[in-house]
Amino acid sequence: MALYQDLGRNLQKDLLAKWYGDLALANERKEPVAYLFVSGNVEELLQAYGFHLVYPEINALQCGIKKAAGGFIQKAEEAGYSSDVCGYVKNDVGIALAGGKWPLGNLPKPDLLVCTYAGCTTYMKWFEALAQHFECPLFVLDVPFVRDEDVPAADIAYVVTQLRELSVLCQAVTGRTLSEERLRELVRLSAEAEDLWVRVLEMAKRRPSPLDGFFEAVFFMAPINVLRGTPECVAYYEGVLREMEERVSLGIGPIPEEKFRVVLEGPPPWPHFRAFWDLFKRWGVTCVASTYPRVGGIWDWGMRHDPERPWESIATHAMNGYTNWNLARRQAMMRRFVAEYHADALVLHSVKSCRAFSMGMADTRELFLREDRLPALFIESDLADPRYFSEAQLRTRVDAFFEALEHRRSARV
Amino acid sequence: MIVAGIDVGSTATKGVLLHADGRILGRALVPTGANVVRAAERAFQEALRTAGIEDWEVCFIVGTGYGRYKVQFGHAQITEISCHAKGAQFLMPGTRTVLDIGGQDTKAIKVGEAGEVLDFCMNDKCAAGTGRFLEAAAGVLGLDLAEIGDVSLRSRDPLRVTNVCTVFVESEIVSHLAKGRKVEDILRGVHNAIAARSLALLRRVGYEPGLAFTGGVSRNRGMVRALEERLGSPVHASEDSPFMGAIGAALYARERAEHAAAPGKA
Amino acid sequence: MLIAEIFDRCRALVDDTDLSTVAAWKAAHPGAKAIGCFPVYVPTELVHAAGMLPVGLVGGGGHIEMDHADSLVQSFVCSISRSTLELGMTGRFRNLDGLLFPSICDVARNLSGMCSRNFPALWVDYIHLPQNRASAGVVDYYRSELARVQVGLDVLAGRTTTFDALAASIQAFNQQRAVLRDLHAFRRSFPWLLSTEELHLLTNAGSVLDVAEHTNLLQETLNLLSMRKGKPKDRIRVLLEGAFCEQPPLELMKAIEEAGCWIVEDDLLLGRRWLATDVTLNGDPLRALAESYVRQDTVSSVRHERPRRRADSLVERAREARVDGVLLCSAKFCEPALFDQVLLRNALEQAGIPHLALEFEEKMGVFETPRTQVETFVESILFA
Amino acid sequence: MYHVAGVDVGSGTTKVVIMGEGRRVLGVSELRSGADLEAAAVEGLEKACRVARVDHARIAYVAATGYGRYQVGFRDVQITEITCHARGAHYLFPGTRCVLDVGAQCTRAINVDFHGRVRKFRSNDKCAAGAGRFLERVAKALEVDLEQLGELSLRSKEPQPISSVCAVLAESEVINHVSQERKTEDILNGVHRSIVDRLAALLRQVGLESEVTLTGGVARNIGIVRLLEARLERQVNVSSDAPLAGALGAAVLALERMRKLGAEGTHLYVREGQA
Ligand SMILES: Nc1ncnc2c1ncn2[C@@H]1O[C@H](COP(=O)(O)OP(=O)(O)O)[C@@H](O)[C@H]1O
Ligand SMILES: Nc1ncnc2c1ncn2[C@@H]1O[C@H](COP(=O)(O)OP(=O)(O)O)[C@@H](O)[C@H]1O
Ligand code: SF4
Ligand code: SF4
Ligand code: SF4
Repeated sequence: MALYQDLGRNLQKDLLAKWYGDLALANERKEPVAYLFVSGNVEELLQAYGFHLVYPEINALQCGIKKAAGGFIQKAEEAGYSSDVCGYVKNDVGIALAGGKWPLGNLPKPDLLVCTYAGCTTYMKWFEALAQHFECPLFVLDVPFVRDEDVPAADIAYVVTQLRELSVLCQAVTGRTLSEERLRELVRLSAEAEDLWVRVLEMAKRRPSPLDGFFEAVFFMAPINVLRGTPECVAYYEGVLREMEERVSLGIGPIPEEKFRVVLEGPPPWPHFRAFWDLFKRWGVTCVASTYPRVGGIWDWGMRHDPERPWESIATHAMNGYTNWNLARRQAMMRRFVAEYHADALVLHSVKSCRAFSMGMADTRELFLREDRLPALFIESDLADPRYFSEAQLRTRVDAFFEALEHRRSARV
Repeated sequence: MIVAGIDVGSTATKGVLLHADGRILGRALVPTGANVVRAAERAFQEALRTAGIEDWEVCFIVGTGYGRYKVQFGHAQITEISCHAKGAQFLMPGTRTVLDIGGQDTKAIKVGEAGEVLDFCMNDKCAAGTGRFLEAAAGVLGLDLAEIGDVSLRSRDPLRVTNVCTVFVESEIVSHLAKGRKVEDILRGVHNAIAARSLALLRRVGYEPGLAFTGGVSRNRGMVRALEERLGSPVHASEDSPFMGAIGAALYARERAEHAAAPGKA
Repeated sequence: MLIAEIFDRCRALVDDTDLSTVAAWKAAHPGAKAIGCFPVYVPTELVHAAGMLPVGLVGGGGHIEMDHADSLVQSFVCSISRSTLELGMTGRFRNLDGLLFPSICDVARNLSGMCSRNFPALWVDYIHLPQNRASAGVVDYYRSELARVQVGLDVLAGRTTTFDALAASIQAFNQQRAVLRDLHAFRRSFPWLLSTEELHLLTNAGSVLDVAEHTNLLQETLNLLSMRKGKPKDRIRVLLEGAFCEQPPLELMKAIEEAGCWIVEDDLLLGRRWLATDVTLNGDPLRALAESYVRQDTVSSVRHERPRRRADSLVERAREARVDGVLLCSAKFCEPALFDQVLLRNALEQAGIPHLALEFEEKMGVFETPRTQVETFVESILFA
Repeated sequence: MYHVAGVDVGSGTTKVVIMGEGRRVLGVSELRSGADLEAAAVEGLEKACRVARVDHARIAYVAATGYGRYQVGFRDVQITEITCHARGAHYLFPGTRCVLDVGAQCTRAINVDFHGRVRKFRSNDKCAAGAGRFLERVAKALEVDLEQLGELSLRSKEPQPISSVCAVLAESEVINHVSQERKTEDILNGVHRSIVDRLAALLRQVGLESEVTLTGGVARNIGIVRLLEARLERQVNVSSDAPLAGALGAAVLALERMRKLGAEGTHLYVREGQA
């Protein structure tokens, strides 16, 4: 009997709904609100000060799924934003211009903006725009770029110094003082959730895979990115893990019959998520691993929050998001995925909005094709702007790619 | 045994009838127009007529092209990418790379010895530098699509055309005309610009000499020359090139039909 | 030298995408190396101190055919990233030994990675320019970053850079910055004696010349300029903002001036005059450099700043230069500049300064559209 | 008594307006520009003179505008089409504060002051420009007359969205809708909506103020007019002379120039070489 079926999907929705519900009331209750980014976020520190957290990226993503992005983007373009800049930003600015009214009710105004420069430089521009709009303090946490395995001690020290400074600012904004004890507890819970999350992701190493490491993982990743440090988050991943184990025992997977296993690089086109997934489902494709669920943080190879070193581990985490890694390390990561998750091909989804992801993708494609002899499919659309999605064009590309893979496979047999 | 391939493109719909022994019995090309379903039927009927064959004689039909799912009388659908590769390797053995320039997209395909697709790339979401671009250019210059290629070959001093956006090419051309540039030089510039874009795609799949040029634009001799100059190696285009998608589809139809007829297989 | 000869020489230097000037320099300095530096700001002092030639990478300037790079860079990315790759892929970096990229945007960041992979013979590094200038740790951090780069350069050069050598290099660049400041001041006062096109050629020649030689060339020009004759024309004074990284074609600058403007203030090739004041030396030159970067005043779209300050600074510069209007002129697809357009436009609006937004590409060939826009802009100011 | 001419040499059509001292329009002409822009301007002027029953030689001042303004050899001054459209719209509707000029290739939003002078403008030099040309193509693809496009689009009950920003790809979306047997009017409505979205965005960028006037050839398309009105929640001025706005504006500016020269005592009534 299936006890846990769809727990991962449904519980995640409930958690987010509750979280958004709390947010809507934050201003009224005069509780402090901070906006921050997903990539390498420092939510443990902010939670320790009792901030409600708003993630504009997640808001943009939700608008995308709910097919509300177009209107907000249009609004921002009417305010002068170029059609060539990141759609996430425009979506979010559009919401701000609409006074915070959006499909999920009302967004509270921020008391503090915390920008981690790690995800992309666009982050900086984004929060500068919001700081102007909301006239509230903006803290830019300058996160050095990660080039090698070993992050220089000076880099970590610099981030820790800034975190301490941020802490002072939080104190000023909230009028509360920090309890190191509480911070350690938050960090401990984060680490626990991180362990479980990695176990969930690694379930996809099985053949057939019980989960889709992209199309499902991008939903399952929500709590680890936005609710880390809470007992609910830990409980959630325990549940998901059980669901996956149950799927294995019942022989269920994300698709009826797994024919191809791929690694996917790039973000999903949120406004056309279903249609996009269907293009692959029709061919029996499971994405066994993908880079997008690692934008928040990369835990696959041991990086954890650490209650023994709360500040240093928060700092290390801040640097450890996918888009803050250099290209060579990212490519190495995809290589590892291909090997460890037994993938047949690499799919690269280039999106117009996000140069942080897309610039260099053609190079990655070439690397895999020429050096690794791994088939690689290159497709383009956008993660936020519904106007850049052409189903007919994408379908031709996806179909042709798997036709060829199928052909090659049957020729080999 | 006779099979058929129908290639429903964004601009033109092509139909080809193929005999089991590999002979092409009939071909047809009709504008796709607004009614895609009807275009597919018309291309099929027209091909039957040129071959003098009745429709019941055709045992397997494969639809391809962007309107492949609209070939309602077809038995299977295969993308035009697979079909162009298949057709090119069949008619021009030794082909390593295929360049298909159609009405609104351009594809570079790397092909294996059996006509299988090893890798491919298409122009991005932007329609710049496709057949439609040439149509627009011909339109502003008041020339026929069929003659612009030849006119471009007369150029001594080709222009540098920088904007390959189909929407803007018109104003760019008008401004060059206004500056007194020769029509052939402008056209040559336009052809060179498309050749450059195509080359970028070819490089993505890893270009090797042995290029089969297919799709409607392969009729354009100016384009063939511009590509040859840019690549520094010969480009193969023939009468059949514009029909390559349909030919490939027919070849797939033949495979399927033989497969189905083979003893011991359902 | 006649002034016309100087401009011809500069033009030849700027058009030389094969970097033969660099080859000549290397021939004259056996064993010495050359490092390509991507705009906007790279601490060229470090390169110079290591006995190397810092070479400014300013894209292809519209002169080169795009043959390879289009296959690696999508159409929604700025041209300079594409042309930089093209230069490398067509062997034009053969006279370079390394590349340095500043952390200015996501494109530059990933471009550095693409260059590492595609040009394995080159040493490639990406410098993290700190964005939190308010932090107490920022100078220490940036000093450590500079030291890291210095070590990389030293390994490449096979020698150790002394503090004295670095101090001397800093002096040399201080002098260059001073003349550049003088030239800009001159143009601001007498735009009819020094066009923006000419000023750009002069500045850009520094991309391939040794700093001392360039400084001399600029100084000589400055002396000659005062003897130049010309008559002011009835044109409006404008400030051009947004072209700090990819450079607009010279023809565009010309078209803008011909359409009835004097560009009297700009952020073209901003990286060359990034440090607005001289670097003050005392003791540790690495720290001095780090401190100048953190403390000096360049306001730019690729550097975090309180948004209000960036907007105010533009308005202030516009007022100081007594301009009639501002051209927000950014490279197509350049996100840092495009995002700032909104901010700057609103500020100019509030300040009542007329403004016009333009986009350019390295490789544009037809200037009708921008010209019409600028003409209208001029008409709207002159006939107001 | 003297007359002036405004000559608007567009990429598609050339328009000429002859105006008398009292800002009265005496004659107009409209013809295809073709490849030789100078010839089109000459022919247009002759035609307009004939209509106005004015002798060539009596034209005291010529202001040329439009894309081919530098090709008009007999001009006294060239002024950009943006300045002229603003002035022309103001001539037609003195209360106007916003002008939207939608031609074949170019779309521009202009914010004008009380006197019809340009305060701010934006033109779309981006992809998918050419609203007019795009409509022509769609008309052809759907086998509908250009003149009927607007009318038909207004009958739609179920608009079909067109999402692509590229005119070429939008066209294939149109075809796609057709193949799914969507009604022509619904597709057309979608097409018009996508254009109107862009127009509205452009207008908002220059500051949407009370009275909006639509000029350029696309003003003839009633579908665009109505949808724009709905989108902006206000009435939009449209005149049957809207496509002439550029030439009208040029003529008005020519008159102003004459008046100024007259005041300065410069005698210009007889043009050089024609005395
Ligand atoms: N006679 C011709 N001479 C040169 N080019 C032609 C000719 N006929 C068609 N073309 C070109 O072929 C293109 C259509 O190619 P095709 O492969 O049929 O497109 P699709 O498959 O997308 O319908 C047209 O856009 C046009 O540029
Ligand atoms: N009778 C008409 N009904 C609807 N639209 C029309 C009509 N005549 C012209 N148009 C539209 O006007 C456009 C031409 O506008 P115009 O202002 O003359 O262009 P330009 O000045 O750029 O040459 C055409 O592309 C067409 O879409
Ligand atoms: S550029 Fe990419 S990483 Fe940055 S905000 Fe936009 S979508 Fe996110
Ligand atoms: S032009 Fe802009 S986007 Fe391109 S590299 Fe420079 S700063 Fe980055
Ligand atoms: S309008 Fe031009 S540039 Fe834009 S997507 Fe279409 S073809 Fe490309």
